[in-house]
Amino acid sequence: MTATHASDERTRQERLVDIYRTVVTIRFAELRIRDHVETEGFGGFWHPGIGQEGLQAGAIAAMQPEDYLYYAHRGLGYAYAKGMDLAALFGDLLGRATGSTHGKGGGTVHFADAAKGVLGQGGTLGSNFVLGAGTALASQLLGDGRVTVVFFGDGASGRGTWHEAAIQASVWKLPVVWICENNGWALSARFEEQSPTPNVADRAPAYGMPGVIVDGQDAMAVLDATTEAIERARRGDGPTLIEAKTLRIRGHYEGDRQPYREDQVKDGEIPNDPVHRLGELIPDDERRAIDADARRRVEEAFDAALAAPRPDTSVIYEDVWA
Amino acid sequence: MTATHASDERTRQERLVDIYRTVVTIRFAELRIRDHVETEGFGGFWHPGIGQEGLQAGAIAAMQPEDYLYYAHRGLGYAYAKGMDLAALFGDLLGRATGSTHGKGGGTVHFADAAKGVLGQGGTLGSNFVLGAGTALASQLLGDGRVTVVFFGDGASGRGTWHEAAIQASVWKLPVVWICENNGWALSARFEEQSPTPNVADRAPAYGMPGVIVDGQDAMAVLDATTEAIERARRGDGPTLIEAKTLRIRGHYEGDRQPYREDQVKDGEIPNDPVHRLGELIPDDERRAIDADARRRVEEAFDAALAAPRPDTSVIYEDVWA
Amino acid sequence: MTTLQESTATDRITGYARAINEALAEELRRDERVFLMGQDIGKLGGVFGLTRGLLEEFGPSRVRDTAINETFIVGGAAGAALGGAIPVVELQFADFVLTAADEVFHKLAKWRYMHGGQFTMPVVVRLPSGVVGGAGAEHSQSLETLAMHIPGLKVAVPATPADAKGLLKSAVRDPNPVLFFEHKGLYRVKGPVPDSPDFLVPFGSARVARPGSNLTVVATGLMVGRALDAAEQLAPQGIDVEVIDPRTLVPLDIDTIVASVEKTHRLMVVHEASRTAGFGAEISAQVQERAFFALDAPVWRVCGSDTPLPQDPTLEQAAIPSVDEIVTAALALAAI
Amino acid sequence: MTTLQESTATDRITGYARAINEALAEELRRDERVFLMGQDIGKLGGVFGLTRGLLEEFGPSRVRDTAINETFIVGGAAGAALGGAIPVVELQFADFVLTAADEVFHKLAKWRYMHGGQFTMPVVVRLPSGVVGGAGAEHSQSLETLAMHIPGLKVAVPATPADAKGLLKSAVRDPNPVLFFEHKGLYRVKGPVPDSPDFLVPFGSARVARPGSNLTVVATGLMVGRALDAAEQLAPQGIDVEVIDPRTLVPLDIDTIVASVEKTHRLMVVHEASRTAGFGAEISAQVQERAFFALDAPVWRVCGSDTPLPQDPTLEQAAIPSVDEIVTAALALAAI
Ligand SMILES: Cc1ncc(C[n+]2csc(CCOP(=O)(O)OP(=O)(O)O)c2C)c(N)n1
Ligand SMILES: Cc1ncc(C[n+]2csc(CCOP(=O)(O)OP(=O)(O)O)c2C)c(N)n1
Ligand SMILES: [Mg+2]
Ligand SMILES: [Mg+2]
Repeated sequence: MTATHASDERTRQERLVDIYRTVVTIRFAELRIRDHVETEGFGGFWHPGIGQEGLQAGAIAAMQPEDYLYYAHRGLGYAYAKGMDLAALFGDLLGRATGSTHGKGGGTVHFADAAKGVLGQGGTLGSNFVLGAGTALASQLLGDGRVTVVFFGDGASGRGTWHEAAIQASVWKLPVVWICENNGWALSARFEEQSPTPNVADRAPAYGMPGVIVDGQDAMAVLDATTEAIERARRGDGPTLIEAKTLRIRGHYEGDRQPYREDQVKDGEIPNDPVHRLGELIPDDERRAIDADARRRVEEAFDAALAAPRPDTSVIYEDVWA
Repeated sequence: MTATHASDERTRQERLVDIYRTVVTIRFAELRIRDHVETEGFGGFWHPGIGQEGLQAGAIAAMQPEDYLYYAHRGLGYAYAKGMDLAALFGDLLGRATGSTHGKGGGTVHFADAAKGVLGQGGTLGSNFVLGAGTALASQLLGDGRVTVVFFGDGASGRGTWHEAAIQASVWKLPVVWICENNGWALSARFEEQSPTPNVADRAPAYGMPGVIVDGQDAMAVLDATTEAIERARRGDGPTLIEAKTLRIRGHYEGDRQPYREDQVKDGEIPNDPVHRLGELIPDDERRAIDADARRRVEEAFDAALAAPRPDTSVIYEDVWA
Repeated sequence: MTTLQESTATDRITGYARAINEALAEELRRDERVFLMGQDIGKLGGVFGLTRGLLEEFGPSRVRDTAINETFIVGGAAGAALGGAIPVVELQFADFVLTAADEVFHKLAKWRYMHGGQFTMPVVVRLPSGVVGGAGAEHSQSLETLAMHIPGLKVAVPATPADAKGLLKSAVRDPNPVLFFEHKGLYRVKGPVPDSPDFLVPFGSARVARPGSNLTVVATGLMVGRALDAAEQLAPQGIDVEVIDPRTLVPLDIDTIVASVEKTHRLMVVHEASRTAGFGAEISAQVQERAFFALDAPVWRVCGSDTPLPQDPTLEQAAIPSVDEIVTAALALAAI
Repeated sequence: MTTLQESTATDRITGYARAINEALAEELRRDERVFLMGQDIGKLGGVFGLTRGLLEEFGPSRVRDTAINETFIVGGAAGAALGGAIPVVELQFADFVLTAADEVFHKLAKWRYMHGGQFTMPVVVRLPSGVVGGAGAEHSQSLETLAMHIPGLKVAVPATPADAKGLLKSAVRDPNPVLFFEHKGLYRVKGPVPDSPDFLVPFGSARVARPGSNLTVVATGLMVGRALDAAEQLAPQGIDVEVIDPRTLVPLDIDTIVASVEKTHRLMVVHEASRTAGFGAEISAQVQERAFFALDAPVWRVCGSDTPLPQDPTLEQAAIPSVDEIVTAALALAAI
């Protein structure tokens, strides 16, 4: 049982409850943001991660605090799960001076927290592949024992940077774990129509690395697969490619009416909802308490972000140079 | 027997003799150029293809005259085999106005002949992958029935352009054939030290395409493998990756002393020489006649190139714009 | 040589995006060899809707959705051109030329030259450019100057619906590679477009957007409108601004600019791209080379900040020239 | 501010390539976090021999041969810097920045900015640049201006062994990304190099290579030597040329250039890069902005041709400025 290798002593149920707390918090955050975007609107784009929170939280629960994270653009779940402050994340989204990027590089995709190992994301898909391998190389060189986890979508898997990073990471046995959120879509492109293989994981053998397919709606299964991959990486046995099968519930960005999509998910529905999958395994009263607490923290953080000041335009000229 | 599918009626032996004629001509050309570089020197770089002539000629013998070729930098065998004029090729090498590039884009790597379907080569390794797929796309769109053949080395196989081109070519079933000349070295890098898999062909399944390994010193085996791949492509069944195992006999470029290489090939030696492998199958007198004729044609062409004028510097300003 | 497009055919009020869509449809109809590829250009009709309806009319083989593979989109276009097709490809954001820079600046720009002029490279790369509101540092840049520095690429920067349509049609018919920088902030702008399938705008011909007598302002893309607004504010203050839109940077119609400066004796270049080593520097350098003694004051530049672009929509606007900045600079320059 | 490096320590005659090799060795010794990666830099010691002996001294984990994967070499360096290492990477030819342009111009240049200044990006990318004799259109370019236009990258263009060593050591210690353009045609050139491991040349400080009184010539890389040769030919004809080598383009020491022009009243910029939108345009634009009334004649540029570079070694030389061209242009400019 891989989960027992997990580096802490807590029981499986305790871990499940922790992950549920994270997942449901992300869910409330997702809903709060959608509500805001629909009613108030905001500058920039929001790529909802709703329905994919389980795999995001499950995978990141397998990481140590000092491990490094490069996330993808499907919401803010990754960054929150890695320990970032909710109000700061909302601040980025809302362009507030209190955001982790001081409202500058913000929007939905560039929050960062050096202390928490949240290293950010490139705006060009696939740049995380080479950066992630490089960060893992630094850990190998410096012997700091850290592992780098890189999230990406099924669409991003087509970038050439994948090929260049995967070959070198495999040959050098770099401590990196690649996690593909295969939600079946890359904007308007169906995965099946743009991939020569039925799974992204089918490409792993070309790089001499394990390719693992896991149900992305089952947070605990993702935890186990990621735990094993991280241990392998930390042992010095090199990278693993994990493909978490999931589904894009909403449009590519909030507001995308998906004219290209026949099988649209009915509003409010979340097939195979990771929140329920975990919730079922928690006693009702305990779960209700967690939900209430999560909702409260989300509301407080969002209100705090809304109340925070906008940055002064002078920030434009800051942080170009160190 | 695949060779019988080959689009002409000539007997297997007749084809073998034709290929031998090509291979031995390239060999004499290689030797003549080396001699020139060693005695006279010349501007630019020469990447000898000696020892790899068999696979180059064998593969190209499977092409129709109207098929398209993107070659690699290992000598001029590819371009000669596709029907280019030897004197023009030497002219490019020697920077003569009579070279196919008028001595301008010349040196050893950018000869071209639109009429013969020799489309050239990029100076950056791996650019041929995306261009080749694009030319095959044009054939698919225009329905011209042509197939594009792309040569590349084991080192070039690491470029991200491979990944981007291979996925799209496979998904769209483009009529392109990829031929990897795996000579074990990428400049000073041993293939085994830079590849996670023992063979380049092991990466083919990741792209849902056949991966074929063939003895690159056996020209007829390469002919057969390429014939089958080209037929598959022409049928509309998509790309094939062929890996021809060969050996880099000389340094990366003429003059490279290969300090990095323990197992250097003794000067003059060509293990498993493709010229002899074919020559053995041809009656001595016939073979001697072919050799003498080839040597004569090479000498005449080289002398013609040497005698040809250098370009006027005004050519610098020509052909920037159509 | 200056074209006044008003002088052609009968006009129709059309949006900049619609004009591009029409140009694509007309060229696809005109020549079988023309085809489109890019991400989400088919079923979706493009992230900015520029290719809507084209899949329906021309079918999936001529309007192709690619995977996320910019090196293939551009490099594949180069190869398709060598194979006799005429590719018109879209990168979702102009910034993505940097994910295919070897294909753009080496293959498209140099293949013909390197191979002795044996091939032509009739490729158009459509590049949604400039700030659009919160797209961030890697989705908002104006990178046209990079293409101006690398020989072998033609560069179009249309500012009006008519120019967008006329230049794009010229681009498709050009045997040379063209980088076509569409400004995302102009997609919704409407203007008169000559109603004829033969309407073309030639490359290398600047447009005098506003005649004037004491100050020449050269601007492109989104900045043309801001320069015109600034000119209206400056007129009552006795500064009669001539606004020139080069429309293409390669080739550049420097003659029209120099002729104007010989009349006004003062020049200001306005661009959204970051200031340092932007195309404003080239225009400044060429004008003082050609008309040094006609200049009564230095050539000034009003440009985007020398910083990456902040993602916040308000900050992003503060990072590019505003009408006020142009007015303030013009007043100061006129006073020299 | 101008540094006269002659004023530091005791000198030793060293080659440009050797000076770079020493700088790398010294910085690898100084700081454990520094490491090198690139193609063939280990066993072979680099295609131009710049890293010879370093594998032997520092071992395979700090001197790493990569596969042919420029996006990894540069993007991996960016990631390694974010992970606390100090990567000094080599691309075999400067032209190959275009095969990793998203990594160079987006990741290295913008990551810190986009992520709220939480990270530093101490990466040096070594770029063998310029013509070297038959390397062709995609192995010979001078692309430094591209890096000058994209905010967030420092740019060094050393012309002497001392500057190569001193600037490279400064680059390795800089928390910002540095594109280090080494000129391939200078690798064999020898010159005095201060013999001290603490010898650094600061960025943003131009070098007056030759003082003069009637004409300022700004040149970089290979062109510095040609400008100095031209100056010697011009002296007897009564034209006393001041030759200035900016040494870094970002930051650019424009003050030293402007001060010189205020003395000489004439400026010519010489660069190997293609003329249009090259850094000569930026220097021309800035100088006439800052010293318009000090100029007695237009700023001229003597530059590489606006063509791809031909592969033939003779033609290639004809495509970049020669000493004769510089002399001829200087005489004409002085006569205005
Ligand atoms: C290099 C590059 N090409 C295109 C884009 C535009 N783009 C942003 S997200 C996206 C779809 C990504 O699909 P996927 O990787 O599956 O992630 P998902 O949105 O499904 O989570 C595209 C095409 C980009 N940002 N970068
Ligand atoms: C993108 C790119 N990176 C590096 C180089 C420099 N280079 C030219 S040939 C070569 C080795 C190629 O090895 P391989 O592909 O195996 O071909 P071979 O020389 O063995 O025939 C290298 C590194 C290049 N031309 N392009
Ligand atoms: Mg997806
Ligand atoms: Mg090889």
